[in-house]
Amino acid sequence: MDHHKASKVVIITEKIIVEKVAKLIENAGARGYTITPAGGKGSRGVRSTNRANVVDEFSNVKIEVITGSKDAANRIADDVAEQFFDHYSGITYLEEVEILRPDKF
Amino acid sequence: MDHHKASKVVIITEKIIVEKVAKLIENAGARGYTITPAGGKGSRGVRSTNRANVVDEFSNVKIEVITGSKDAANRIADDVAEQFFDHYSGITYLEEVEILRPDKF
Amino acid sequence: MDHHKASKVVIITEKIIVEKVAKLIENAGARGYTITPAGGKGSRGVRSTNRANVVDEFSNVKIEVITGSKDAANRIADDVAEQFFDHYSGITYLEEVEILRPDKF
Amino acid sequence: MDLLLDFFGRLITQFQSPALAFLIGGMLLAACGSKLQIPDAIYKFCVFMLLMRIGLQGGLEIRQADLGEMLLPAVIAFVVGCAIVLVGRFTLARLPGVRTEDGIATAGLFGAVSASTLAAAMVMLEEQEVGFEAWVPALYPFMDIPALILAILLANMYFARTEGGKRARVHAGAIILDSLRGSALSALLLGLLLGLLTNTERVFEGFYDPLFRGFLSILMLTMGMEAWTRLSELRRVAHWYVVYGAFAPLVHGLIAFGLGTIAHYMTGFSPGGVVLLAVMAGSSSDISGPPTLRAAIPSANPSSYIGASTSIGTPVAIAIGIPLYIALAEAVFGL
Amino acid sequence: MDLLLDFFGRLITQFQSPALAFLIGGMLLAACGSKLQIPDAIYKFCVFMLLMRIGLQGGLEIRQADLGEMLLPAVIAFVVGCAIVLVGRFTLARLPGVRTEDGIATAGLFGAVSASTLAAAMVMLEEQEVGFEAWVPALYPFMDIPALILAILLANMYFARTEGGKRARVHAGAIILDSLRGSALSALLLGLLLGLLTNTERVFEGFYDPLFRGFLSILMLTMGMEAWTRLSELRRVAHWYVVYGAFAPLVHGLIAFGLGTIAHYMTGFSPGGVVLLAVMAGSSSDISGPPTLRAAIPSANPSSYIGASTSIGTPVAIAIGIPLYIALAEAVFGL
Amino acid sequence: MDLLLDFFGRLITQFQSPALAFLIGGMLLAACGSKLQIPDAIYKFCVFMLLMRIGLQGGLEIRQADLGEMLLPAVIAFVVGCAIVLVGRFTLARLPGVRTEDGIATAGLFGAVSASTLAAAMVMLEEQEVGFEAWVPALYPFMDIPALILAILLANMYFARTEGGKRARVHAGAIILDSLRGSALSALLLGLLLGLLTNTERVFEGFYDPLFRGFLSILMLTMGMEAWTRLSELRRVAHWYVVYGAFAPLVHGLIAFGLGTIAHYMTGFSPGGVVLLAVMAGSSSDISGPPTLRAAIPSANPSSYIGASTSIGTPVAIAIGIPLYIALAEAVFGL
Ligand SMILES: Nc1ncnc2c1ncn2[C@@H]1O[C@H](COP(=O)(O)O)[C@@H](O)[C@H]1O
Ligand SMILES: Nc1ncnc2c1ncn2[C@@H]1O[C@H](COP(=O)(O)O)[C@@H](O)[C@H]1O
Ligand SMILES: Nc1ncnc2c1ncn2[C@@H]1O[C@H](COP(=O)(O)O)[C@@H](O)[C@H]1O
Ligand code: NA
Ligand code: NA
Ligand code: NA
Repeated sequence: MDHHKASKVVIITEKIIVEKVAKLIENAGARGYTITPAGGKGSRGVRSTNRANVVDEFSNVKIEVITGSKDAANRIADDVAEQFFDHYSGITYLEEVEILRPDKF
Repeated sequence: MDHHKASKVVIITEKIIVEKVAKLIENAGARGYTITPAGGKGSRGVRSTNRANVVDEFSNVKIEVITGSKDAANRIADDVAEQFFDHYSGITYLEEVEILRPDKF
Repeated sequence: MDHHKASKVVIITEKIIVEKVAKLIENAGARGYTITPAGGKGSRGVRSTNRANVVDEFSNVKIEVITGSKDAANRIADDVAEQFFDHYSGITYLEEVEILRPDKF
Repeated sequence: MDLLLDFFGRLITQFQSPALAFLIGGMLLAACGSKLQIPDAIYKFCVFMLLMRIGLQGGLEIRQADLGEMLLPAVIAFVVGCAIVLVGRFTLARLPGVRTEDGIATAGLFGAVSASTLAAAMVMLEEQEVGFEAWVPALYPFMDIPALILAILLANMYFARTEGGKRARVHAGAIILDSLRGSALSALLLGLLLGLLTNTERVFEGFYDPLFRGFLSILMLTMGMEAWTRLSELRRVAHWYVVYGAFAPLVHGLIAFGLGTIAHYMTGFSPGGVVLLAVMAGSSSDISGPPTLRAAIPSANPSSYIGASTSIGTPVAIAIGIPLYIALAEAVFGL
Repeated sequence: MDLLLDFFGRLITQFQSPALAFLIGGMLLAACGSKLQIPDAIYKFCVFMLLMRIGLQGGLEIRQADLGEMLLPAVIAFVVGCAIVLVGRFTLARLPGVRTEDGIATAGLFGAVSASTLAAAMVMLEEQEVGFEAWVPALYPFMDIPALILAILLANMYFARTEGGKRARVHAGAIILDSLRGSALSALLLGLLLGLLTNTERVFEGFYDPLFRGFLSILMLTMGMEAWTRLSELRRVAHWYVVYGAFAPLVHGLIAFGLGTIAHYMTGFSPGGVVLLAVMAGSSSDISGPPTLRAAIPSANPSSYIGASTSIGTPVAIAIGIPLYIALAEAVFGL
Repeated sequence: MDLLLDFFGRLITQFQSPALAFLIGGMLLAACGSKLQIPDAIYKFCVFMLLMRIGLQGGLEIRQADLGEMLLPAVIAFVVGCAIVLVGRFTLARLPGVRTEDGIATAGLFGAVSASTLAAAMVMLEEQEVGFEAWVPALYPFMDIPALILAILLANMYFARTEGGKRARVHAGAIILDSLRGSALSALLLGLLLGLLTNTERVFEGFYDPLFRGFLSILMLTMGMEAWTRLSELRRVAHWYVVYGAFAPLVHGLIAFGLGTIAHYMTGFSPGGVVLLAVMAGSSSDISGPPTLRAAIPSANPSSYIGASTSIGTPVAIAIGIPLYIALAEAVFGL
């Protein structure tokens, strides 16, 4: 099969805003996303994944979006950072990937 | 240490076929793989990771394979897509990585 | 927003040494890291993520570190491999990523 | 007329049973958008508790049972399981808009048995103090496994015909093994074995039995939430699945009730046993059936069969089927 | 003098209550660096069990209750919830070093109600055989929801003034719905409904009720561990949060106790009811409050309000507040 | 001869105990390839319930106990723990094909104590109505911690000699703290403390005690599945581990039984206490031992010591050891 360049946006942020971020991603035209549970440490302290969090909503998720359009990828990364990262902790970055079926992304 | 180029194949698909995919990966000659729980949304609807799924087998996993051979990586991606993605939901993509111990992969 | 090159170090290893690895990462000057639960298979056998492990401490984690300094990234990868991978199972690799806010990493 | 009134009176009392109440409560919660979630580990634990309890009880009581009596009901269970699949194959699977393999998989799922539905029926019978033979829950695999195998066989026959190619062999042995190894059947069978062979009375009486009702209520709640949540999947498939999901459980249940009644008059099969046989027939598999079918008929669309079963079939089988058969039994056998 | 001695005597007996013991035990474990962890699924299950039990009991008993009596206490609950937020807005939120929005969010959390604290108080009243009206737990939302809404409203008024911009509208309806859909309130309300309308006595008496104390003990342990673990977050915020966390619960509780006592003399509100009203006022929301505030006042720093509540407010509300109100009730109403 | 027959009669009765039955059932399930899984959260919860129950019971009963009596058995526990490690060091660790550090780690694990095995033995003694002193479970750390420390010490002495380098200091204090902080010991000790100091009778009698057997049965099932699943790891290590895993538990248990019997005649140590001492000696640590050893002797191969313990040692210690010591006690002390 032929392989094609595409972009991956990764967003690591608080679980509590996952639905809002998902909406933002869909509005940017991406066709899908993948969510993984995550914990970690950043400028705002340690978060854990499987301790009994009395306030469990605050643990992290990692959201990955593959998209064929570098523009859409940039827009998602920029928008997420602008809209959410003043008040919620989180980071975002981009990677280059190779995909098989360009029509799918 | 010296660093060497290698390929990473990522497969995001349904948990139910994880053993078959693992076998395919091993047959392609890869020396290992890593599995992470995942949920997500694609062309075939939303899947969740930690709701009480009465049919839990259908949640997703993310499988990553590092291999020193670009050929093996391509073959894994192609074969998985061909053999499984007609009937099971899933995506696959490739990335370039740098490894330390080329003999290990 | 402007985008900048940065490095991502990925470490997949046993959960039992996660705290030591985290300390090593912080000492290398990285500003944060993200941890994901993982299972997998490598040269030392299969590990599972959510079986009732009587010895659960031995399941895997995937640790990702984004850092603006390629040097720090190399150092983390080398040090982890040297200090831990004789006695604990694990792999490490590097990727290139693009970040938005270089001051954060 | 009087009989009918009496029947409806009994039917209505059944509706206040806690098992139904929690099932409907779960649907209500999901419908209102509640964020309450039962963790997956707890759901799995509830299923384990129920199956272990059913198994242990069967095992403990089977010691005194005359297993010869089990023969006719086991044959009926087998026949009903196969009949359900065949009927589905030649009705549902032939309807316009229904892909044949989807229809066959759906029929297979409705032929197979739900352990949770069975547990709910056992609690309701105990509440009404309607007895049944100790070995009745052990009829489960006699209906469940043949239904799944037959569905997979029919799907392969269909593929062989349409694709003209060589017919893929169905490994019945492999499917039987796979079913027995599934978490539902293996917990049930282990319970039977332990109850039969070891001194498990105290742990049964002090733990599995008293906690049974409670865990069932949580399980019903979860199933109710799941039923509502998955309703949306049905929107993407043909309307016939909704019709099938609504009527098939009751038709299947009544067929089994009829055959069970014959066994009652022939060999003294208990009224409670007849009800449980009908419940098994009316139920559709929720734990091990779906993955088995998914693996064996990968081209069938899971949204169709899981939607029809989880969102329509199971609520109907529990909320209408169980009360119906109990009320019928009371009317027919004069309990 | 004698009265005072008597009062302290009673107070000290309360401290040996298992709920407190497990709470303090949890803090001790965390303080000693123990690696013991209660899995999240078990924590969620404990919360579910408690709320379902409280709801079911309320529902079962409310059948015979005279709901007219509920009016005055409900009004008091509403007034107290709002008063707590207003007081916090004009004291804590104006202190030097306290960001106004953080102070408002903290006041909102302390005005809202903790189901776990309520459950602990119910167990302790039962141990002392102090009765209360069946509908008292149903006062929960009358205090909880207004407090959260008022805090969000005040925060938006503050932003409108300072940022000069147009005032963001507060969608009270959306917040009410969001609260009712939260896992805590929806489990409680479902329990109430099921208890009221269906035959859930047996599952209540055989499962939810007997296991209540046990699951509460595990919940208290978890909350104790959490309280200690989060203490470190307080280091990063103003000291005033520690002061507020230590005193506000008791002040709030005593205000509610006072108003409840008036209701006692006016309409015969039970002493146990007065205690529970005080406990609700003194508690701060631990399950649904934090995410609601986080979503509605995103600029408020969660370390401040969650730290103040989880690490200081809740331990004080449980370990000092509950024994205090019970001892007070014994002294005042001569139990 | 008669005595021997009598002894085997008693031994056989023990085998029907539910704890053993579930252990063997778990192995059977895994051997048959069953897909049944006990979620990790449930496994952790079972462990917590058992340890809390053992601790609370000890704490509640210790109030009346004469702790002076505990001295001799505690010394024996200490001596046995160290002796097991020393014997392992100079037998197993010297065998051909066994890496010295692997052998030492294995000896350390077998010297340490398994709380689950202890719990199983307590249930079986209660079934037989064999009494023991309330403080017996508190002997656990007196055997467990010295064994782990000594093993780590011996490993470091070995490294110092072979690598010629400077001897790494063993921080005994750090290891003791680490052991006490482990989830097993800290739950046990917290339970002891709560039982001793607070009014936990009701929650003990209404929750932890009655559910004890049930959760133990689930724990045994899980351990059985784990034992079978890990058998494959043993294939990669020397056969000597299988031999050690099969015989060491019984040898260790019998040594402790002997010393316990001496204490019985000297200070009246109860027969049940002697059995539990033997069980502790025969057991190998499953919860906190492995991570402690892994961290402190990182070059030791975990497949060897965990394989030997989980797959062979623990099943032998439970399924053969416990019945053996009870039957022995009945024969020796004429129960
Ligand atoms: N340098 C980094 N590398 C990898 N992950 C990071 C890094 N910095 C932050 N994170 C992740 O992003 C989350 C939020 O970061 P922050 O907003 O800085 O608290 C953290 O909990 C980590 O999971
Ligand atoms: N564009 C995308 N970016 C990231 N993950 C995706 C994307 N599309 C699909 N996925 C993941 O792949 C799974 C299967 O996709 P699908 O087969 O399209 O339903 C989804 O559940 C997602 O986890
Ligand atoms: N080639 C590979 N690709 C991806 N992950 C790997 C690979 N090899 C090893 N791993 C991961 O690293 C862990 C430790 O590997 P090992 O030390 O080889 O046993 C495994 O459990 C896998 O999760
Ligand atoms: Na059926
Ligand atoms: Na309050
Ligand atoms: Na031992």
